[in-house]
Amino acid sequence: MSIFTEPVGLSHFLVVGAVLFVCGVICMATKRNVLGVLMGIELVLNGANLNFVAFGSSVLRPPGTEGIGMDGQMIALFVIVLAAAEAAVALAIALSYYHAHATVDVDRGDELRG
Amino acid sequence: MDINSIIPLLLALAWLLPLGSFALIVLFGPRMGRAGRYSAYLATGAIVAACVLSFAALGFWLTEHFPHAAAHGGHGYETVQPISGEWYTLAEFGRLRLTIGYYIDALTLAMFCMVTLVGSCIHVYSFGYMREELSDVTDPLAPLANGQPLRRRGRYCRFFQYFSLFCFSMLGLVIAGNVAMVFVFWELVGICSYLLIGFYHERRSASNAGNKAFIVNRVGDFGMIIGMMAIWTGLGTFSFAEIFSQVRPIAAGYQLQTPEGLSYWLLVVAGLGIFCGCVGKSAQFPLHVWLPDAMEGPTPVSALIHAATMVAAGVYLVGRFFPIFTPEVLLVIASVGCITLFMAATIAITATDIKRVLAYSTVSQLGFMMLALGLGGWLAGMLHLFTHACFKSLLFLCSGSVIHACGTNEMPEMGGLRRKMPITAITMLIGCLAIAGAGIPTLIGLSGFHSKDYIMAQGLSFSTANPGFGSIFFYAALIGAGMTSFYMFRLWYMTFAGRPRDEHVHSHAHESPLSMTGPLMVLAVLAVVAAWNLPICKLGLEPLLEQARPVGTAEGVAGGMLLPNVTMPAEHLAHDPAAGIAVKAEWSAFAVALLGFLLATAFYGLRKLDPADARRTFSPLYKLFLHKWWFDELYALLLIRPVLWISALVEAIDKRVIDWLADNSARAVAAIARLDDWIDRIFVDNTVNLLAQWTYSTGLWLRRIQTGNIRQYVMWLGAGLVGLFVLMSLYWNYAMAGG
Amino acid sequence: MAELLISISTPDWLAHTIAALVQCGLLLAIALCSAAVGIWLERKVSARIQDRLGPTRVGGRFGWLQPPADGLKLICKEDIIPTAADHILFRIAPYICFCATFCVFLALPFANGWVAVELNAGAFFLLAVAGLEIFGVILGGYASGSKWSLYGAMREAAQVVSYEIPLGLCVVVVVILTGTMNLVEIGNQQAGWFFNWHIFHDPFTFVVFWVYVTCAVASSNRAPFDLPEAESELVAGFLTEYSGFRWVFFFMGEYASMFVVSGLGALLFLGGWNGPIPIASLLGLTPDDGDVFGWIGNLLGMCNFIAKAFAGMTFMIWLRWTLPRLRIDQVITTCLKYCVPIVSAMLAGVMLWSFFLPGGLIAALTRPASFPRSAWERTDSKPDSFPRSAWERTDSTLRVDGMRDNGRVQEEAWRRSLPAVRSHAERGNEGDFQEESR
Amino acid sequence: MDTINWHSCFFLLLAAIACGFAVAVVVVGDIVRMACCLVVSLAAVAGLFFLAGAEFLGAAQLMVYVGGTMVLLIFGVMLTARGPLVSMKIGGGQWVLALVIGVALFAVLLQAATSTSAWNGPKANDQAAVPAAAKQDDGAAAEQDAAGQLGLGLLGVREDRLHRQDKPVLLGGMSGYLLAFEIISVHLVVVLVGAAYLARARRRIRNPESRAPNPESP
Repeated sequence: MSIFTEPVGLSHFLVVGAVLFVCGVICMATKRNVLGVLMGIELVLNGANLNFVAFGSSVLRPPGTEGIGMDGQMIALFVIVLAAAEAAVALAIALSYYHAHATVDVDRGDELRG
Repeated sequence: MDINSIIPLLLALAWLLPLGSFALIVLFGPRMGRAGRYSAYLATGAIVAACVLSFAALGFWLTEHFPHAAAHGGHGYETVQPISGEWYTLAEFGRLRLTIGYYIDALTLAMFCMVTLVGSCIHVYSFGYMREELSDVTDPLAPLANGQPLRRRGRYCRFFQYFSLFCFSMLGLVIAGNVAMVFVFWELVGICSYLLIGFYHERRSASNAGNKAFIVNRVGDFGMIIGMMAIWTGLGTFSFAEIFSQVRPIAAGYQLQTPEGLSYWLLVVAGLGIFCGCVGKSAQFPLHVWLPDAMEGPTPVSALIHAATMVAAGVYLVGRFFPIFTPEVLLVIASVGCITLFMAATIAITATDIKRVLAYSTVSQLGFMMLALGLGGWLAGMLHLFTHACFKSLLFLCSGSVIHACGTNEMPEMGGLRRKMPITAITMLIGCLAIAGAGIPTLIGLSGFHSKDYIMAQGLSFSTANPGFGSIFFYAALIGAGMTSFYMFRLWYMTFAGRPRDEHVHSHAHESPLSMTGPLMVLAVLAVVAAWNLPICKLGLEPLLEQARPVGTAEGVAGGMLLPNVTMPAEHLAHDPAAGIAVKAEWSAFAVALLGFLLATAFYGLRKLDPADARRTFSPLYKLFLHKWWFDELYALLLIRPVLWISALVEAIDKRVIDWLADNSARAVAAIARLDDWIDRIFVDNTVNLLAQWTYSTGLWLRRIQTGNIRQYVMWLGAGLVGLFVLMSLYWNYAMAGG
Repeated sequence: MAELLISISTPDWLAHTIAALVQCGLLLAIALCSAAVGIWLERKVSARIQDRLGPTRVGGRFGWLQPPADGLKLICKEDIIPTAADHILFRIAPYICFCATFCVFLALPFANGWVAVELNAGAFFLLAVAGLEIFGVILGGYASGSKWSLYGAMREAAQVVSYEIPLGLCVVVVVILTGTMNLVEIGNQQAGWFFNWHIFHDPFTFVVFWVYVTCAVASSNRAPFDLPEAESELVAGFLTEYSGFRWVFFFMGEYASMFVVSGLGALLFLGGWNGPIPIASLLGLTPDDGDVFGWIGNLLGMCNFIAKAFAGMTFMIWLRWTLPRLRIDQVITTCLKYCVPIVSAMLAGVMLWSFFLPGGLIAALTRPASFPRSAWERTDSKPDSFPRSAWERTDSTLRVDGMRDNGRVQEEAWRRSLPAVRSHAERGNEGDFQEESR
Repeated sequence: MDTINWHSCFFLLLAAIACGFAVAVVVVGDIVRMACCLVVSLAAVAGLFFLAGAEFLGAAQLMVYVGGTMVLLIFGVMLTARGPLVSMKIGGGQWVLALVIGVALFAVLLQAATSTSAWNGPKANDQAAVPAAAKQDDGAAAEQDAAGQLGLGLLGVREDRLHRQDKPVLLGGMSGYLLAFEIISVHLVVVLVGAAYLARARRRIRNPESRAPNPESP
């Protein structure tokens, strides 16, 4: 009855997704570099994506239960595409930020503070 | 193509050509030659082309419907079914359809020919008459404030522009296939009349006359609208063909009957309403007052509009609507016509302004037509309409020629002009003879002779059919005819015969140019022959019009609800040789005309009698006639003064009461406003300021949350997420998700 | 193999591990051999082009063993890491590069069914993994701490990212043609004579093939697109600071990727293991004729495939020593202004072609005129058994079909209605159709 | 001894790589190393996709994320990390705060992930174990067509819902993502244009006298 002999279930994937998600959040919270924050976002998106795929997968479910089917992969696909788009825009913003502040430190960009 | 499609096409072309001319002159008129002189050619070309087209249409008509004397019964001619249809539907409101349609019968064709022919003559005449408008004009009759005469630019092209518009409107009125369209063009000719009366609008009298004509016509139009509404209410249609077929159905043998939904009284109201419009347009009593004033316009205008065509439109419409008139309405028409013809004739006797004499003569002749129609003489009225158009336009143009030569309208300043202006004198003499009805009884005469004889015969026939009151109409007409003869020859004698009374005027007088005398001669010929039939084929105006006689009216009308004893005799009865009515009527008419002529000759030609004596002898009557029966004064007293009084009263109320109220309420408002201002400043402002301060301080406090630090936000986000999860795990269950 | 080991009482986990390692070893051998042969080929061909002899001594007459000798020499060289370098990344970069290339071999079939992992999205996977190679290059260029390296890496990144677009489109063309991304399937669809190859499928694919060649050369950084290591400008580009064994990894990665793109081109356009002449089936060496004969036939096919791949490599080498290097702007212009529009137009053309002339030009010309031309009516064995479109489906057909094959056939009916997915659907039910035709 | 479930083994391996390198991304300070770790982590996630039967998605993950997105990221790194390296360390307090929040978040997520017993996977001693294995094969067969199904889904056709008759909307599997697909396509174009606009090289405004090219100055 070790993990090596048991088939993995949905929760295993969810736990991995949770780890990625939390890592992403911590990354966003602790990195002062714009690109670091961006990477955190990517991690968060991937964690969520993993959950979607896991929920949509028929391999991981007990028999007789119906998951979200193709929807999971479909949404994950959309997330990937949107993440790519988001990355492009975010990089462009980062470049602009760098042009404006001569740095990529997000803590320096607080002109809009109250 | 058969004539049922080709005739509407030709007439539509003839109708629209003047519109095109109008549009072109409006757009490019002043640029057509110096001072727009070529606009005259354009307008004239349009009307001449229309004339040609009209006659072509008439030719087509005759190829199909040549008038043959009816074999059976020996009287009258076959009535021909009119060509009616629609070109375009403007709008539909429920059952009501507003269309541009046509209703063409022999009457329409004859009107087209007449209007375009007379119009052509008058257009040509205007070349000469309006020449002075080509350059700057000094108008002594329109003084400026400093007493200097007005100088203004010539309005040559504007004149022809209005003429084209008028021709278009008149032809549209004639061709119209429904009442609504008639009404539209009715108003359009009214507008043209207004514009042309006020052609010299700097003259106060001219602008007043224009306004008067327009306003008086409104009174008549009001009645006409009532009539239209009655027709629409009762019959649900505006189309002539449908109206007539409903009021005089074939099933009833074309006898007048009230269809379902239309009570007899509504029919009476409809007839009276339509007639009311005709009263206004045709200047019948009591709305005749505008026509004499309308002589302020240029003389060609008077000839074309206020003698030959537009005022005849009222008669035309009565003739068109003849089938729906009940005996009561016909009697009203006859009475109005009778009063008008007599009254106008009396005024014409005393008038000295040459155009006013002719204007009252016109009113009187229109009265004749109305009388004939009212007495059931449809053909008589219509025939007189056409002959009158010919000789009255001739007379007006002649008078225009005289005025052009003399520079004045007053007959007492003229005299002895026949040597200076021989053509004008002769043509005018022909016109006078025609209007007076000269001819050899039972044989032949000028055009007026024939048409007037028809009227007289119908009057006599009526008095025979209705002994007693019926003879009033005949004798009134007879006296009117005599007076017509008298005042026309009085006019001719005063103008052309005798010695010149004013040397200055006489020395300046000269014969008019060919462009003016030419039309005179053409019209003179027309005035002679208009009522003649062609020798062999018996083709003439009379058989043609007989084709257009509304079905079912040839038998006469009798037995109205209100007047069961009145009979409008059938027209052919008057010409029954056995009864001898026609002969009697002809001889009596001839006799009174001759009497009038002799009296005029005695007074003014030979000067055996002194008019001043007659004036003194009949002083009250003379004053009555001279002041036009005090109609203007009566209207001033009855209508204008009360209106002025009421206006003054209203003004006083306005100033004393309403202004006072307004002032005081304004003061009160100001006082309340001051109070309000105080309250506002003390209470409201402070409250608002306090709130704003609270908001501001709260905002100041809250802005510290907005650190601008992204990482901090992310932490808040994560904390919030955790919080949400915790809350959900505590309180959430599946029921809350709606599952 | 794992079963074999289990049968001799090896523990289960060990058996599987050993089997996996053996397979890995095989693949690695192929990758390394292809690189080695590529290097040898490069030397010999360039020598011939430059009117030289090239290596002649090591390992006999043709210098067979020159590549291993080179490798030995490089391993013996001093391993230098610049002080300005990022040590960890500098070390990792060559491995990433080589691993990425090696991973490609996982999905590359050598003959019918001879593939390490038969992936359904094989073509896509192959493209994706091949794109990872540049990651190593970029890391290496950055980690070297040298501006030449960085420049080289930047150029590499710009170039490869740009050329992935037309390259992917070229693959998409073939995918549309075949209706599958499974590379084995793609290869099998070109079985038979050479006119079954996709390059001869229609004029558009012919053009696409040459675009593919261009893009393949560019994405493997070969001359005339070898800007990242342009020795006349950047010393040696991203390789400047590398030496010894790490350098070998980059180098082998490059040659392995050459082999991969050539193989992929052969697979997509040149029939893969199906020769110009179907020798295997003519000789009766198909899987139907028995396992052993099938195996021999596959072996022949593998030789065929590898020959084609090396022919492609030879062509690339030939190009390198023939054409001068392009400027970076010319490189990007070639990609974005020529390759992408051309291949897009060809994509549209192929779509129209496969819709209107599904049987090919000759079939279209020789087909009786009355034969329906619509794509979905083409090879339908039972034209009336399935409704033409999904929207016309009735419940009765659903029920009947559902009873037949547990809902599978009803999906077939559905797919049939869309020409684009029809062939894709047929593949899944090939067996059924064969049975029906018998 | 039970047979080794290789699926689980590979899952563990890949999950360990993914999680480990994700943690490394958080811990490592250098931006390029972070990117490297991220790439490895994402590649491992792609592997997990493969394990979950989503081959196409895994390939897409590799291609788009690991290929495209990371290249873009590295571009950013190259372009922005030119200046003198400024220390971007943050204080320990903030670290602690972030960790506290992260751990709390992880705790709740973990609780949510493991709380549902049905999610724990098919157990070996379960009655349904054998059917589960069969199901797994079935699933594999079904997943063979994942790419095709995805493509049809993007065109608006849900193949896996063909048998669903319970809801009229789902009847015939017409519950796909055609509209979303179109929107995302347009979105991508807009984003690319917008990104190019944002990142365009801005022309520095110079003084008018210095604008004229000076041949003497280098």
